[in-house]
Amino acid sequence: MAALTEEQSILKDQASSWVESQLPVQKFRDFRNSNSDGGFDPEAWSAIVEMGWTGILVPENYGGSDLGYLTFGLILEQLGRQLCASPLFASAYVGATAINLGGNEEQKQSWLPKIVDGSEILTLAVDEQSRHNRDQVQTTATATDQGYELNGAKTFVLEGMSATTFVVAAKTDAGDIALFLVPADSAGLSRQGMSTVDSRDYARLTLSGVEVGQGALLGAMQGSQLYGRVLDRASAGIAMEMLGVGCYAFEMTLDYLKTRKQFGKVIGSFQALGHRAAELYSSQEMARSCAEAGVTAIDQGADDEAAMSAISKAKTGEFLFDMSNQLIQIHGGIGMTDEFDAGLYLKRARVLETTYGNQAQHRDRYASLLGF
Amino acid sequence: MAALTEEQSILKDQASSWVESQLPVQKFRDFRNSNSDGGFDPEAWSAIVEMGWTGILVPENYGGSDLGYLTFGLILEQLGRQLCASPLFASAYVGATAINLGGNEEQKQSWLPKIVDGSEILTLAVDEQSRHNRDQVQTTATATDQGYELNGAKTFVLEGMSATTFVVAAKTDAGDIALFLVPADSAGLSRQGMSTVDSRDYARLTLSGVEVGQGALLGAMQGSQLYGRVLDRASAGIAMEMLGVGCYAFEMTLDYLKTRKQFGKVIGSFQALGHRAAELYSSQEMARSCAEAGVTAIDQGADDEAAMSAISKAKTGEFLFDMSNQLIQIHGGIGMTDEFDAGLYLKRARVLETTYGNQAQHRDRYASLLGF
Amino acid sequence: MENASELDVFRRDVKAWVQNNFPSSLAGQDLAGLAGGESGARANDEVKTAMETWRQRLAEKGWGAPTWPVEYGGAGLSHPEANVIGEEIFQAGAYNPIPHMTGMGVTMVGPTLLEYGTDEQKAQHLKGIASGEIRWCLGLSEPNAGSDLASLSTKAEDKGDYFALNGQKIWTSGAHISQWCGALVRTDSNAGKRDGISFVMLPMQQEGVETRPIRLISGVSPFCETYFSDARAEKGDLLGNLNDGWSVVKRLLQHERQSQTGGQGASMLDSEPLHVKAQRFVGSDEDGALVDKDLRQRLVRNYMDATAHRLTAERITAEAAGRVEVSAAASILKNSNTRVAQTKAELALEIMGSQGIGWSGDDFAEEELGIVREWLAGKAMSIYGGSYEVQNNIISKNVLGLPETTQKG
Amino acid sequence: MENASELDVFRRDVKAWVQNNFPSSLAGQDLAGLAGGESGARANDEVKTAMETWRQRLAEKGWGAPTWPVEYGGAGLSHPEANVIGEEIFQAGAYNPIPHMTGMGVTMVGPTLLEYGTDEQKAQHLKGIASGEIRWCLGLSEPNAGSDLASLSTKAEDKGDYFALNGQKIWTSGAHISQWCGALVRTDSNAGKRDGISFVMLPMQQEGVETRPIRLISGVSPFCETYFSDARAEKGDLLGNLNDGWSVVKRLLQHERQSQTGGQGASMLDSEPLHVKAQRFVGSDEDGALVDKDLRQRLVRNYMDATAHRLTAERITAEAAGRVEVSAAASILKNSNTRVAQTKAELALEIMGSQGIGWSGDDFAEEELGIVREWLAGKAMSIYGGSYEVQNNIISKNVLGLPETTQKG
Repeated sequence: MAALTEEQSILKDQASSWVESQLPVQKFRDFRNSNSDGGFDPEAWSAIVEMGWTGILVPENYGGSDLGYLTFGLILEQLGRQLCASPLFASAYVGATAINLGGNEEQKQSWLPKIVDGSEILTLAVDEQSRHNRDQVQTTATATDQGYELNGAKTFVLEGMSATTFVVAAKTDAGDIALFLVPADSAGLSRQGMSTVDSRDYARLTLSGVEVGQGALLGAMQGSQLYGRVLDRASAGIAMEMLGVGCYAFEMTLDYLKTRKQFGKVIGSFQALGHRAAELYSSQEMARSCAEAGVTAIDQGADDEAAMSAISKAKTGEFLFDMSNQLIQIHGGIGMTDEFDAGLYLKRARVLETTYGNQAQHRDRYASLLGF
Repeated sequence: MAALTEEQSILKDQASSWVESQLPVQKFRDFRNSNSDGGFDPEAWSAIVEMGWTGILVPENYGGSDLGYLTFGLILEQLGRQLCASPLFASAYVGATAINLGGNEEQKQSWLPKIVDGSEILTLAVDEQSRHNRDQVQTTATATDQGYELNGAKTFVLEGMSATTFVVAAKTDAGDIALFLVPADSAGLSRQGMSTVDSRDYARLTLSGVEVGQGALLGAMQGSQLYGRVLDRASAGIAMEMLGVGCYAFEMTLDYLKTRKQFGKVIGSFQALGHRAAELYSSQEMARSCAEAGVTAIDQGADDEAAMSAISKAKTGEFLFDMSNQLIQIHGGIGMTDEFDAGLYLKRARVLETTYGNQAQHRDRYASLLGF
Repeated sequence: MENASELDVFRRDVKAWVQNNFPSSLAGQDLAGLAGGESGARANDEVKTAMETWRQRLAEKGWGAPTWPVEYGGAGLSHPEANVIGEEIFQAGAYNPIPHMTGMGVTMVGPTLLEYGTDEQKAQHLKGIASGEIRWCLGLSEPNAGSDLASLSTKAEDKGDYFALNGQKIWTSGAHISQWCGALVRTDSNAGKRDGISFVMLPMQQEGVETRPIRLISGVSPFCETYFSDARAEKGDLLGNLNDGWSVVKRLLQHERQSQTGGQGASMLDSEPLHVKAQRFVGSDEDGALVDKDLRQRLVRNYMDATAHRLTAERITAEAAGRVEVSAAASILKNSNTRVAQTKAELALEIMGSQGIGWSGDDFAEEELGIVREWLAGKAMSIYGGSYEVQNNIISKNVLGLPETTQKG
Repeated sequence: MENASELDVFRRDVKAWVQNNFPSSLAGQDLAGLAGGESGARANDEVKTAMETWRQRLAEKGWGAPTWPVEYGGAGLSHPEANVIGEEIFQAGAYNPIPHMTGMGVTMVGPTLLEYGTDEQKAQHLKGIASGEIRWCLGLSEPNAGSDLASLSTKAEDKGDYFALNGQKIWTSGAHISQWCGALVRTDSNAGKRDGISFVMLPMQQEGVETRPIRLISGVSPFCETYFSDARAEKGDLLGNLNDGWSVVKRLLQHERQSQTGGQGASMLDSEPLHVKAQRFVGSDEDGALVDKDLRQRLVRNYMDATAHRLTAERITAEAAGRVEVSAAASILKNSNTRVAQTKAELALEIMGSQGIGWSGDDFAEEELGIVREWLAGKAMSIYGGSYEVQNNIISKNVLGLPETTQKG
């Protein structure tokens, strides 16, 4: 595993200082308090577009910078640290991945530049039941003269109320799962926001007799293979955000251990807490290695991209689960109050855990990939 | 869950003082050093017979005291504390259980008094592969004119070199698993001792064309039902021995925490170790409740006897696993030396863990019993 | 132990009484919620009336605090008998609201009053608690004190026939809806940290007391910041001796631990066993085993831990032969109860997937939302009433006899 | 980082050299065992000769200690280059016996000598280590000291041109087969606990030194009790300044941690991946998943932990850009390596069932017995070289900057 390149380090530092100065967690809190229906701050989104982060996975001839998944992951990590809400991940990471892998030249030309300039917000619509299960797709795409007719329902669609175009997983007449680009304003498509603990934007979709053209099918790669690879890459991306959430939780906790006094001493001098901090730190370092390896494997076109994605999601999940619980536990009573930020991190942690498969599902997947 | 009766408490105390004074772990060590092939001290066995422990599960009209499984368990716990080697469990617990449940009047009359007076040593011969699996019985018992002919092989037979009679699980012509009493000196039966980490008596058996009479079949209860219930009760008994091993390991550790000094303080004053001791103690108390509940459920004829047996083996297993590792860890270098007793407890712990199914297998069994 | 057959007779009587007296209109209601402050206030009148009837009937039997003497509103029963009452009420799908309605009254204040109170104090306070009419809060913790209770700085100045209290308390459970408060105050600033402390009782409805509810991560506000500005506590309301409040509060906290060792409380999490919930959300294979084996394995561990906890609580009760003694085992049980409950809540969330992250709205079943809130609220179990770490300190020192560390975390 | 393409060329050359020079008769042998003391002595002559040839060839290249200067027997290579050598030797199924043959020489004594030694000392000692000819032991721990090294009481008395050592050391690894010893001794009894300590080197083959092997739970005796009775250490063999031995040993222990952060060692456990072993012993269902799902789940966790450990070690090496710096991360890596290895051994035992509890005899395959012994020996990983708890103290204090506790466990 390689260290970050100089370019990556610089970008990471820039993202870090921008997020901390422009979008500290207080911004998210203000946004949550003013707008409990989820969503994101349009000003922050404009700034993100302006900084070119939406183009990191887009080849240069479509207006992007093509800096790769690790670089994108470093940005997600920084945004995760302050719980920044934006459609960056859904659109410019997952959406762009789907188009890059599955789009033909025409589709790339028409979608990628719009992802980069933020005029289109894409998102994957995959889950149909409350538990993520990549094999469970009941939504159908029936071939018509003009293209396809989609019928079905989706739930837990990230940025579902803000998205302009859904990348819908549906079963074709041949029984294969394929991805279809479905504009949010299509006739027959309705959406409803979900109010979740992390106060972000999620939606349920209903597709009844939604007609799309031939160009809606992402057909440059075999459907279910494309679908699987998009999900693998999405999981690796989520892992980087989870890393950021967990690392900031660790820093808050470490800071508290160094400043909070009880029985006349800072509580970090109590050996039981000092050792717990040591274990959490170790777990954080392991999570970082796995998360960075997950996105690096994509950049390198590694054979074990799928397995590394499973490890990255499972191991950051393990760290973030423990860390978010200890964040509350070590802060004690103050950690239980809504006024303090710990709860925001805990809630976000559990939503990320369930997104695109939880730890258990990724462990199972990993064993299957290794053949046991 | 009830407390011990006065009678039980007295017996437990008596067993405790007898074991600590007559059979401290040093006796086992001496025996191991003089005789690496396993086995037990015949003098100790005579004393055990004399004290009537072999009759605890035997009804009074067959020469026993019929005090029940919890009482027997309390004795096993005491013997476990000092790693006492004897065929008490194999013969007077498992063997007597098989006869009590599966024997007809004639079989009870001929076997039970001999179990009580120690002239017969019974043991269950069940495993055929290295991992316990109650459904995997390949040994066959083919009906003949005179009785049955047994063919097959068994491994990891407790007290296998000392036993005078094996209670062999074999498949009948009807495909059912049944238990057969097979004298150790039967023609066609050969046995070979296994040298194990805990220096006890285990054997592999080979049965080729072993002829036994009609009276060899334990047929008072349907074969596979009998077989299952004997195994459940055997597991609950092992759990009580495991409890004893673990509790003594805890006491050794606690004593060390109170006496060993480092950095000018007894190491038990280091908070990280104090908290670990607290966790181990809690785990010990939970294990005790589960182990006692396992044998109590048998005495009470409870509906959930099988589930309680699974819990008792799994939870004492969990405690003993952690405790035996911490026994070494907390003792540090001295714990690694053969001269000190910690290694003996660690080794015994792992053998007990694998006997009649490990934690994982009992957890699986428990879930199946509950229907999920 | 009691004679089992006598207890069986008693159980039959209790069962019959509950069947005859529990108002049918309360069946299936969120009774724990109703007995609490917030959702109780939102209930409709019919339910409120039925709840009041049910409370009165229980109070008449003395079953709000069944082990207390009859003269103080209890029923003078043994602990095994009291357990039978609890079990039968639970079995019937009913709920005993009185402990909940009195805040800290039945579980902590009452038992401590019985031990430390004068005859006048007992006569004045206990009946109102046992009947569920008077709610009590406790002013113990202070900002920046946390687990280090003894570093408190709220002062009680001797004004002749009363004390004037000044200072701030925090985590005062239900202070905004309580009638009385038991407060730990400093009565001698020159004495050692634990020496100059006293325990006083005072009415909450007075000018010198102000409460500010604290909003928690679960969205509710069961606790307050409580401010005393020349708040008045009568001299006669001093519990225990002057400057001996530390021993009173130690006992109080033992009762608290005892009350948190797990019991039968109606909760969203209990309404459907986890494995049934998992069968519903996750599905089973042809052998009837949950499809998600990793989850199944952790579910079994939680079930076994829950059984181990229950068996241990029963064993310790049986071994103590029903004596009132607050066992050293309380710390073990509090921690195991916490671990089991918090893990259970996490497992429930995991099982529900994206239905387990709902905050509000029709997209989520009421039960799903309730479990999420309970999961969040349950994080406090390892913090309040002596944190997980404090319990481990107690076990290490008091139970195992390991030397005191200079560091208590 | 080095230029990757240069490193690729280097790798190709190393690969070719190993192929041409590793004696084919050593393929498949227990090379780690052969390089060690006990089983090495039992090997047959042919194997011994081949091993000696292989050692000489490596020593000629300077690859026993590839990063040391050429003048001291090394090859003057960078750390990435040294890693390439290690990886290629491992890939070829070969084994570099030199570090093992020198006891503590290559991993600990050499690096410390390079830093603290005088030119004379370096010239005298390093070549013998780099070539694998001189085995070193370290006399650090003492009975009743354990993790508290500084409480040592072995004395070194100044006799003019030499020191006379008296006292007892324990856990002296390979003392009975070593030529030299580095010993921590008290040279000023009146100074503070850590102040009056010095580090001296002395030959083991002398009258005043006696060693008694300690039998371990795994049945082997790699450690000794070492007794000094007027043992002689020359003044010129003092490493570092007089009474400044504590800083020498601190550095020595950093090198030790570094050497225990996990690497490629041939072991019984590595010869068959755990999941393959599990397929063999436990069996798979029709989907190819292990029948025992509880085991499968824990196997996956161990695999993931092993990968996380490896990736972290690589990342830290890459981030340090190959600099010699002994990273603070060593403590994390030592603990994670320990956890992964000990869990792996427990899993192997569990998988083998009753074949995983063998001690000797034909009833068990050699590999099965080897794994059991390795499981037992591996319990020491969390004790020696700074216990698991000591590493956590170091992380807590040195890495995280938490205040020192008065209690180090």
